[in-house]
Amino acid sequence: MSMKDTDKKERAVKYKWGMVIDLDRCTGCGACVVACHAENNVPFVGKELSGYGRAMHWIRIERYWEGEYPHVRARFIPVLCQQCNNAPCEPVCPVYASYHNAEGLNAQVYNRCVGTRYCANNCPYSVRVFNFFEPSFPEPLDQQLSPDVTVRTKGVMEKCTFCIQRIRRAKETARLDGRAVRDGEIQPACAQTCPPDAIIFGNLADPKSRVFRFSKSPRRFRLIEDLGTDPSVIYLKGGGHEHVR
Amino acid sequence: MGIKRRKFLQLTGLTAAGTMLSSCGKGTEKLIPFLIPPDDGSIPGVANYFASACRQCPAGCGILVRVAEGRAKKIEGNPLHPVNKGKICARGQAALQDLYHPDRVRQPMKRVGAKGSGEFTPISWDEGLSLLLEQLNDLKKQGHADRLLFMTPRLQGTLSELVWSFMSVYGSPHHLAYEMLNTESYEQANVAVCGRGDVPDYDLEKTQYLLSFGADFLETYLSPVRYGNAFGKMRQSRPTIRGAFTYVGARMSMTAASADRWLPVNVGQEGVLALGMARLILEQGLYSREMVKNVEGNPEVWMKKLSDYDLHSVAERTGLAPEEITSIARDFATIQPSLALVGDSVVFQSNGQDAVQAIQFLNLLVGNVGQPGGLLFCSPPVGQGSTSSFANLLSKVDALERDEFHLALVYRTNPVHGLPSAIRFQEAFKRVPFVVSFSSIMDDTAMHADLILPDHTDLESWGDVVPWVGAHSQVTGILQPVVNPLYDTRSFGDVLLAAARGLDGEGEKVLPYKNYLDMLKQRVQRLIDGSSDTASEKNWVEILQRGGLFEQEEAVLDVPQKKGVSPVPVREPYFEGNKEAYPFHLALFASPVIYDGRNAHLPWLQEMPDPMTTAVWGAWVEINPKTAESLGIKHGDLVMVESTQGSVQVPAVIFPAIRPDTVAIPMGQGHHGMGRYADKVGVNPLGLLAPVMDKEHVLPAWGATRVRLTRISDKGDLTVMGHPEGSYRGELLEI
Amino acid sequence: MSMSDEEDLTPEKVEAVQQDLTSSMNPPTWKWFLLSGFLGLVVIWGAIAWGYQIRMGLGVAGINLPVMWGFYIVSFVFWVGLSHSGTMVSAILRLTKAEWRRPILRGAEAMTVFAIMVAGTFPLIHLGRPWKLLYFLPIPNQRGLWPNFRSPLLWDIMAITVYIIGSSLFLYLGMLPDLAIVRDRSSGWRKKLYSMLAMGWRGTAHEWRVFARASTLMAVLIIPVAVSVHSIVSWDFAMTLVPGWHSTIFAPYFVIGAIFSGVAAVITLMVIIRKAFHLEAYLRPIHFDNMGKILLTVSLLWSYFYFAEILTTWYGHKPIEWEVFIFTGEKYCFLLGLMVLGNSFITIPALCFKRIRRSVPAMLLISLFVNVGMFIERFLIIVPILSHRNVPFIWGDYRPTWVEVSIMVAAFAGFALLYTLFAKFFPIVSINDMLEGEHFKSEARLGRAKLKTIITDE
Amino acid sequence: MSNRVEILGLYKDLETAAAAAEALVQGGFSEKEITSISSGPYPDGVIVKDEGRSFLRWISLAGGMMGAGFGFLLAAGTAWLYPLHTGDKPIISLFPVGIITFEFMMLFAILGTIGGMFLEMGLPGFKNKVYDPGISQGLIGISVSCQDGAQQNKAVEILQGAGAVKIRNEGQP
Repeated sequence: MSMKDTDKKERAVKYKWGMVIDLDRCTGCGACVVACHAENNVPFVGKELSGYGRAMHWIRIERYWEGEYPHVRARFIPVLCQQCNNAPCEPVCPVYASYHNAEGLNAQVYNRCVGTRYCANNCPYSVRVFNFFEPSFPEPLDQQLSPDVTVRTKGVMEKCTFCIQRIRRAKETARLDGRAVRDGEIQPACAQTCPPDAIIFGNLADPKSRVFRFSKSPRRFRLIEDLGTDPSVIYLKGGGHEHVR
Repeated sequence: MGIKRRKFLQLTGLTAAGTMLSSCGKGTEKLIPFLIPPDDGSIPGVANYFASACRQCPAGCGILVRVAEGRAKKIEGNPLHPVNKGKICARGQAALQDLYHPDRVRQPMKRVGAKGSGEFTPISWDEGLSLLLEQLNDLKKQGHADRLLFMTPRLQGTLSELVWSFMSVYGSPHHLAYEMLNTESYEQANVAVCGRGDVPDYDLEKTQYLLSFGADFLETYLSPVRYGNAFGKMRQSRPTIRGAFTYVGARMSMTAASADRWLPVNVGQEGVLALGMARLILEQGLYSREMVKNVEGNPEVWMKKLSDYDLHSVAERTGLAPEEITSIARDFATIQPSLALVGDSVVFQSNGQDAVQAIQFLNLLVGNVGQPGGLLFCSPPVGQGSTSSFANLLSKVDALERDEFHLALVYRTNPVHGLPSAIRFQEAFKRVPFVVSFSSIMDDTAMHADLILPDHTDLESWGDVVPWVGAHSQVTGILQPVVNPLYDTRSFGDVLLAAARGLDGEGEKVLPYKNYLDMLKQRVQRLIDGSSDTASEKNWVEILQRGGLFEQEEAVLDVPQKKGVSPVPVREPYFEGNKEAYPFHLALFASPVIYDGRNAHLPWLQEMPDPMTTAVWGAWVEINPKTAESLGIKHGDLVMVESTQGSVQVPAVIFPAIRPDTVAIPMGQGHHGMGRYADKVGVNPLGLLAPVMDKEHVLPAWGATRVRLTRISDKGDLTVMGHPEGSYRGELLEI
Repeated sequence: MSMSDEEDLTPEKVEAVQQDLTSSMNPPTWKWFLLSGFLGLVVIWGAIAWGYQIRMGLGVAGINLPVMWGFYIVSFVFWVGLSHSGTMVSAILRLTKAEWRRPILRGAEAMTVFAIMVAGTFPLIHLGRPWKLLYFLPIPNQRGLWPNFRSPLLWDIMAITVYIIGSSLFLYLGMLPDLAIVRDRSSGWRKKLYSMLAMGWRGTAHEWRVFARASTLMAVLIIPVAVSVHSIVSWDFAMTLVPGWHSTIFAPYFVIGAIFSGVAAVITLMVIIRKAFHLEAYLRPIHFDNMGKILLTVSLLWSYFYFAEILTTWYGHKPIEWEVFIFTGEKYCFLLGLMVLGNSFITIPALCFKRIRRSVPAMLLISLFVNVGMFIERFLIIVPILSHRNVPFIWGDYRPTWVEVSIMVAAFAGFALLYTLFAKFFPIVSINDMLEGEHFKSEARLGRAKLKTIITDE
Repeated sequence: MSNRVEILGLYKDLETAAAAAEALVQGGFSEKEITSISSGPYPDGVIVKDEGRSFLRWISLAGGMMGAGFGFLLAAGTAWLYPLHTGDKPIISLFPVGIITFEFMMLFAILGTIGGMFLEMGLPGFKNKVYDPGISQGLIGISVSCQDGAQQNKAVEILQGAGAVKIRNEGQP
């Protein structure tokens, strides 16, 4: 197959990346948080800054308490960039640092970002984090930094990318093989590490994909759905007392 | 994970992986066009995956390490590994920072300042080794070979063999493989009930009703990744079945948070609850008749033995409502397969043995032992070293106090931080004239050493790992160096082999290996075919590419062999400190993030919020809101926690899911040393623990201390990621 | 000398008026140097603080997740607000031919220009990477990208640029004949400077007529610009989905708020100018009285808008909006109280009394109170609302740092310095406007009384 | 026009200045040739009459239209040239384009007004036109444009006759 044909074929494939997070499986263990740090060169900031809203986690596990002792419950919900289709963060950026790419991703172009932090204010999920200082990776911790991902400089907004470097890699491989990306071929770091397999990633435009099937679960809901942001992250409701037989 | 990981088996042949990767050098300040590829075959921008094994905790998961340009970039689970199936936990992910920690011991060091001052001077390996040999040989010459104490964690595979051989060659019986979260108690109890002295595997995946008595299997208990994965499947992988999960324990752990139902039982009364349930099951005839036949039991005799455990008194002792007890008893017996787990908060009580036996009896009663979805005792893993007993530890402390040890070698364990001071270990340990540490980081124990001969970190070493559980037969993960050693460190195995060679005596004969790798290869070959040859190069490369030997048999469902089992009454637990002066139980728990403190030096983990409290970078004490209110304590206040043994000052976390008569502190923080990210972060609560024991069985009761709380100030220096009030306002998100 | 003397406008009298009105331009005394030196030092300190922030990163300011905007944006909105009334009041008064406007105009217009300049620096200061400022500008470039005109921030930049240009021209336009006067009264380099600025103005009848036409036209044009500027500033907030910001009332509410704080600031400045340059004869109680009436009106309007805004939140009781509301009330109770007192409960009753409106100290007090209240209002719109956004888990807190406070104080100093310098170089009260008033003044006999009359064009 | 000169007479007050203007008209000078120079404005006709037509508003309007066009092209055109999706907003969004169009319309209208004003005034003019600093001090000047020679003398005569404090010729320092 000639290169041109493969290109055409590749372009014919529609991708719309999405994620399903099954809260009934999620145990709140935090493996995704560290995996994301490692994969995306997310810096750590230390105690003082963490305590003042400057932690850089791209994914965080929110823990909500319900009820009172002894009828108390803790609920975990991993919150990462919801990759909204109607992303409120995008149009407010004056320099197009935040825009929507053709595969439904909410792209953030670090080197265009001037740091108005407008996007962070307009993100209803507050998942955008800002480099308040130059990130520090004391030697030789810097040797761990992934060459596939930029290290962001101070004054720049950043957030979850759905591990776009992995998407790119898989698409390149697929293109060389003259095929579409297979279902399950791409796994963001969080989904890959998740011990209870609570995170499913895939192509929502493909009705045969796992993520598509799970996204139609009756347990589905999306975060603050009434805002109309149309997120690409779909949660499946977790259980509770009511589920015990 | 249904798909095959793309080309991770393209793991290039790596016979000498360690020697291949040479691009770690410094001084790449100029951009040099890439014309001639480097000899090692690494291509910039193209990463290689190397299979290895994780040693961050005893679970022994398999990992894949992504290496680009000679540097380790990312750790992922090995999908072929039967224990973790391609998944890996936060601690496993963070092993990268163990490798690249800025405060590693970069070459051998000799103490120059006062003992414990942490002042060292770098020396060469020659000097370091000769210092070690001098000590060893002097002692031996004087005929005091038994004055050598070797401290390690529970060892596995080749290392276990090596240390055992070394000690026997040298002539000292004093190899202490003890760490605080020991499995000894489980093993003893299992012998009593099931006739098997190993740790069973739990078939969570297939179970339909899970009952955990303080077993935090999703965070620290045995094999969290394995059980985490199985838990996910238990909940949602079966089309019409969602496994139910009830947790019994005084504090809601992360695991308990995933339960459908949390029963805050009185501390130390879990065994009573189990027996009460057993009685109800017997009363209602819901027990497994087949199982009773198997163990030749007599339900009527059992009933009689359980006469004290009527619903009313059990409800009173456990502090639970009778309806709750009946409902879980009925569910446990009728929703099959069911499974009861028992964990550290139950075991480490003065009646822990009784409780474990009671709970295992409960499993037995409804037929959960040796059944799919139940407790599996399989053929014991080959190469799992043994652990020392608590009694052994105590006798070692006595010996230390009598100055019976002149030389101590410490490998991969940090007893100065990790043992409760009430057993007097720390004081006694300071009396050892010469301490050699093999730590790759300047941890609390290394600070007290006279000589440090730094080991490689896991990602630079050869080694083998035998998983604790879940290895139904011969599963051995192989560690291989994925990068060149960063510093002038040496593999502990090689150092010990060199030491053995340098001994005056037969060291050479017993340990005739060229090097540690040689020894490892021979062992692997032995595992494959029992021969004593070195593994052939081809086999070896295949094993390395896979990440180890995974010859998984179908789980052998051993039905318990022990006959004449009968329920044993649960003794009343004893607690140190009287109720008036010390009104609260102290529940210490292994941190889901840094376990017992061995991972505290990794900044990713320090910055990863504790799942329940969302606290980062420190320790805290969890207090029920009602209790806190009555003591005038607010979120973040500095609180003094006092026991009969000592006191610590620690910030308060108002924790709605803990019994009002209990407070909890995580283990693992409060290091002195261990690098910049752990040093003096948080407090170490082990100093609070009273030396309570189950005297009958000589087992520790770490959960038997009572404490009191005093508010000191509002400056607790607590950092939580979740807003204290916002954490109660989940309804705003409509989740 | 007093303007109320009922003589004809003789050269002597003109001379006297000019003397009075250019008194601020007399050679500086040591006091002036002391004042400007001090202000200059404060500005330099602010610049150092900013330099430190650029060097270290924005982390030296108190912003965080979720409060991504703090004192800088509060200051920005505050200064844009101040800049409002200058030009707007001046334009409206010109158009309505309010005779008492004459001594106020110049000061108000100058305030606009300097306040908007100060305001304009804040978005720059608040940027994470201010050295990438060029990315904002629609300049063809190798990046092949343009700024995003869908972003309210870009509307902001455009509107503020237009407003800076427009209000500067408006100020200059009004000053043109005065520049000719000072040209004729000065010598040396100053004469050259003023000659350049006066552009050869002579004062022919034709020039005066064109000038009058242009002034009216500019007044007409500048009002919509002013309204648009503050509307757009409000849309920076209202265009978001942030509960508490996303509100249709924001644009008019902000415009009124801006006029409110602006009018108060004009009053404050009137008091200061009057005292500093001994212009008691020109800025008389009548001026304070009239400004007081305007302030009263605007205060009533502001209170009305505030009430409408609160009422809808309270009645609608949408959980997250209500949460923000309650949080503000609890955590910022004191500030909230101060704001409501300053903006409504003290101002409105007090300004109903003519005696208070005519009392200079009382007006100073009230105007300061209003501006403190309006500063708090901006703070309360930005900080508490950002503190408690949709996701309760990351609710947070905001504590301004020394860097932010320094820069904020430096902004006040910078404004004062610019104003001081302006007054030193240019007539701070419009001479030609004053003289025009005199020219048009006449007296008429009505019965037994002699009444002042004003001749108008129509 | 090269041989036309301007002659300026300075008067102490409005009445004498007005009388001088009146005298000039009586003396045969047209209103067009006479103008007043003063430091303050006087309503038209008080001293002299200015009969020129003004195009100022039209210039402003033209500026505004140009600005609107420019603003529209900038906002809509660049968005169209570089179509990047943001949120659910169309590439060429009506409201933002409207706002930018409005701002530029106002800017150009303002610039047009100021520019137009100077154009109509004939400024900037730094050539030595007849002027006297005394005007700034309250004197009112009546200037008349006349031919060399006889007409010039006549003008001087009339101006002087009306009680001028001073007479100045064009070019006189």
